Amino acid sequence: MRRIGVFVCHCGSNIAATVDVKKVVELALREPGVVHAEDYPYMCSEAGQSRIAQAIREKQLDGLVVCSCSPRMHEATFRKCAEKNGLNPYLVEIANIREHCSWIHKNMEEATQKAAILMRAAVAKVHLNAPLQAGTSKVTKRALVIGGGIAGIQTALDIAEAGFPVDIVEKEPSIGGRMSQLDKTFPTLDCSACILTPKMVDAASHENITLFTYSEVEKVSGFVGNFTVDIRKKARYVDMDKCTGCGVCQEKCPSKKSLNEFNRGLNTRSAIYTPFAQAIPNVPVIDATACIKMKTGKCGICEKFCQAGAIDYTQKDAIITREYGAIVVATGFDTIPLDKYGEYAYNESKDVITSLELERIMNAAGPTKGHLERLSDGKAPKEIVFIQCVGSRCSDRRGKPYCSKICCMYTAKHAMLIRDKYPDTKVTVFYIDVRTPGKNFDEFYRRAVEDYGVNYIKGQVGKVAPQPDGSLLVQGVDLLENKQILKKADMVVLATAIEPNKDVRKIATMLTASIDTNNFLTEAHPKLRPVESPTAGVFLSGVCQGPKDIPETVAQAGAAAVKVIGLLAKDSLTTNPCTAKSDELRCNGCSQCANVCPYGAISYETKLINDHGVREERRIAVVNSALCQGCGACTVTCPSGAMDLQGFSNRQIIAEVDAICR
Amino acid sequence: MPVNENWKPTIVAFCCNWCSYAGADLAGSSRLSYPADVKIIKVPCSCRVNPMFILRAFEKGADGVILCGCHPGDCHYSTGNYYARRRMTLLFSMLDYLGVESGRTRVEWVSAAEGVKFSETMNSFVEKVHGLGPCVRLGDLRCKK
Amino acid sequence: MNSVEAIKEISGVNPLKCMKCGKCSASCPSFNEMDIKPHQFVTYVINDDVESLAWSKSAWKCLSCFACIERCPRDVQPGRLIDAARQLLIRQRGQQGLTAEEIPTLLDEEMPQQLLMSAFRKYWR
Amino acid sequence: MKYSYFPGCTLRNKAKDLDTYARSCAEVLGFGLEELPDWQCCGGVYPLGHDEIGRKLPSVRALNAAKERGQDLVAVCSACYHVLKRVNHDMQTDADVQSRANNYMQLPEPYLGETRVLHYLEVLRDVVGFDELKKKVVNPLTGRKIGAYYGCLLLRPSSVLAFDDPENPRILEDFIRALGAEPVLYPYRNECCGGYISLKDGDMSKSMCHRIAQSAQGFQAECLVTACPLCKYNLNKDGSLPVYYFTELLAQALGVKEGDK
Repeated sequence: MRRIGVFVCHCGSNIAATVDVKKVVELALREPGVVHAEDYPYMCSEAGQSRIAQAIREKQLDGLVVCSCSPRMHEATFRKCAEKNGLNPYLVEIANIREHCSWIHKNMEEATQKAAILMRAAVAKVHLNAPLQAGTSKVTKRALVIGGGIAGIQTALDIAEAGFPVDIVEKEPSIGGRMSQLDKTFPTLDCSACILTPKMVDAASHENITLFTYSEVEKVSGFVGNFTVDIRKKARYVDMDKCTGCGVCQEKCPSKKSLNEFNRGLNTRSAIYTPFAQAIPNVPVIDATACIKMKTGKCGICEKFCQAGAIDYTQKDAIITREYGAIVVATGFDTIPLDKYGEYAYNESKDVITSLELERIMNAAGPTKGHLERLSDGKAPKEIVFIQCVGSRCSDRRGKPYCSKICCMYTAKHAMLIRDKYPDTKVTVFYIDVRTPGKNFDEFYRRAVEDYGVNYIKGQVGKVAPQPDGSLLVQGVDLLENKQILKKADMVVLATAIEPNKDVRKIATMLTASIDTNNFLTEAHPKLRPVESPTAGVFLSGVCQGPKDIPETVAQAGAAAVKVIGLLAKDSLTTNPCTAKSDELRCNGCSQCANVCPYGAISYETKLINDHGVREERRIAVVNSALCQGCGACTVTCPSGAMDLQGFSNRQIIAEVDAICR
Repeated sequence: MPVNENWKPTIVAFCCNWCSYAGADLAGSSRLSYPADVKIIKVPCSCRVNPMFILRAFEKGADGVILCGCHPGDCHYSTGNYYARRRMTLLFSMLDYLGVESGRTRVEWVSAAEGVKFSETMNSFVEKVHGLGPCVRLGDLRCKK
Repeated sequence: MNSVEAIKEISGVNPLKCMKCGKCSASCPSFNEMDIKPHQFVTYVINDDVESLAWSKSAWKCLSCFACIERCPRDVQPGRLIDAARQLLIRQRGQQGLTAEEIPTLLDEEMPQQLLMSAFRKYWR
Repeated sequence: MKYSYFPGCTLRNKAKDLDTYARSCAEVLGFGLEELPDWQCCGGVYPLGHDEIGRKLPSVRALNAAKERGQDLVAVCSACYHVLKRVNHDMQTDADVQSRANNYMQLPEPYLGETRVLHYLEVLRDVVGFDELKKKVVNPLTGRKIGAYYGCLLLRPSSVLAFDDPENPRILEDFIRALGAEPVLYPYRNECCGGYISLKDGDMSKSMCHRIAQSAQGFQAECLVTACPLCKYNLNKDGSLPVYYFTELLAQALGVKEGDK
């Protein structure tokens, strides 16, 4: 029989005020095997731990029960204490008499009784605890970054600088992401491309960074330190090694009617294209759905003109399998579709646009070469209305319940830039609240009002009505004046809500990373572990975790990189010893356990078994303890009862059940 | 059978380590009370709960057994709670057939953030079991004199 | 039950969901006819100020066109609130939007039954 | 296909055209409208108050009668459709309304919103199909520019009515196109005509209707088409554009209008 010590913590008055700790000690001493029991105000303190150490030594304890706070709080503390004093850490059990008892019950008698039962269950369990040894698993010293926007680029650069190889997987033909589509950035108004392009070039030329553009993650298996990932390299139909990026193919391509995604569909592009001039890599792709050669077999003009001989219509998708120690998700965002917001006439009028479309219109490389024009008739707008919170802060079935965070600032930016460049154009902003927390942010917004005369109206817009003369009649409200307003405008810009990239759900499922109701990835702790996913080895960078602007994204990208570096710097990781184990004598090799194992940790081997003197070869299950995460699905599935989970064995749990129901 | 108001049921709650146990901790740190009749057993995942454990509990005198796990789709081990749900559906219908009323068994999804839900669930479950009175169907006669 | 509670009960609306964006008032076709505007209605209920609502003509000017309900981003349903206030005036205070004497003067040849029916339902107990 | 039919009070009097043509066109298009015996007026407006059970009962009776006949319930008037559909939604989703209405009705089997409520236009769109309708047109209304006027009651609240996109509806436009005419899109086709306010404040509804008609005229509409007698009455008071019931145009196109007169 084990020699067990029971230690009851007062936690100041947190426990002792509701639980009669002396009584629990008294009852503990009546339990079989308990040779020592005591109480102390703070068991977790230095002094408390030394009392445990002393008891282990003096009473030769080989099992500990600590009645204290939740094991999520101090289990590790007491296990370390045991280990330091020569006891296997897995011979410690915690009875949670604070969160599950003293904090929720008021009646002292009831609480004491419950605490005693919880203690009893822990004692019963510890009798059956086996000393377990944590194993180790190796760490593959390479990281994967999914998404090549500013978040992904920054994370990759920081990891690469620390000396670890990083791969970036980007589904578009070029890295750059949303930031490459922006014209200027707030609050300094520097040109987005001017600050982003050097970073893109750095990423492409860094010896530790490998780019997989026009590629998508197809499959992920493994676990922290040991991920195996299949990457689908979509057929580009252009040989990346041969192409010189001269651009002749795009000029000559006769199929020029595809919507230009980079310009948000505001103009068209050729079937063979690079999304934008500074694209990295500067190698075009052929859009097979628009290419005449691919559709009809006739044409082949690009191939004829390509002096490098880079065009290859026969290219196929390729799957590349790589191993990684850590994965960073940086999948970014898109604007929400506006189909459900018919009152703004977005689908009815070409002159009602989203803010991201305005970015393209204002950009020198955009559809209007940077001239502010109405897309319907090319005229310069004289009166522009901005509408804030389109789809943001909508708890109805149409929009998103959260604040998109960036809209107040980019609208102030747009308003200011327009007033600066076109002083005779009037700008009105309908807003609910102006939210500008951030360094130099409110000052920026006030400049738009005070120096540039942007007219901010507190109130929403009910309807945008296109008029026969091509103008737009905006019906809104001024809440401060308590007046309904009818305003004739030439252009209406909608501050459209942002949402996580639509692929994120698929990626999160592959990574078993959790995702919230708005499809943002969940952090391991909202305050203390904001750049880690609850799934070990998966990290979050940028808007995939929640709306944020460029400086915040870059800061988070750096933080995620630090976490990755911290992981990759280790040679091996300690594994959870509470893994499944198969009893050779009972296993009949039926494979049912392997079917339910989410980690592929169970394999089969043929082994010579000595079953009570009968020697025969049998097919039996073997658990790879490095892969097993200890969920226990196999233990219940096993029809012969051969599979059991160390640390949570059938006998241990039944002992707990018995102790509680006694 | 009229139920004695002072009678206290014995209730076993199996909670998965990642969501529901943390949810119970949150209920505790938020001081959301529920009856002391509930005793929690920590398991790594709801799929670790063998139907045998639940039969054993009823055999040894439990009046109600509740299994709490992560919400569907949120399982730390991705699919464990689906296995648990399937197994429990089968087990509970068998128990019902044996005379252990369906009100004495329950599966509930409680996330780590749902302290309120945890306490509400326990309150309503205890109330339900209390209304049903002591469970004697599976009592192990060998254990009682 | 006090009047504010009655309004919440009849309408089934939780005015606290309102974030004061004003979209209801921006959408309301009767805005200019109302002394207390739709978005203010919500605030008056939150502030327990039923007395002011009782003296307002707004309750009789709402057309039940449901534009505010359709477009409200917080699903507050201001139109239901206004209708509940109207019912409260009719039920508890005996106010009416129409008197029997005025009816003959309002009729005309073309008038559809639907108009009379709807108006009676809205203005009378 | 046979439907239970709820004509409504106005279709018996001032809006006979709306009713007569609906019936005769149904015959041509191959579906039957069987008027419910003993239907009662829907009340014209949906009782918004949560506790107004009594005012919902006429609709529940009609809905239950259709259920007992095993038929979907069709209305032509926008207001009847609106009230029936919303009361039906309450009977499906609101336990309080369900139990109180059923307690009062004492039906052999409780009514729980089983009946499907359809607008005549929905039958044209989803059962007959606008392509089929087009084939049956004998007098296409070629060259006519018609503005569809939806008003409020067909569209809002869309969460319950689910009739069409509440801000950019298309069903009447598709209908107009099927008859061979050209639909005119204008922004105020879902704005309120003033409804019952016209009884006491004619000027208010007149100005609202004027804005609607002006907008349609601005986009070159020659006339307006509606499904609601009250909308038609109010728009007629403004008088800028002629207003027709959609069934009237349908009868014209199908060639049944002359025969009936």
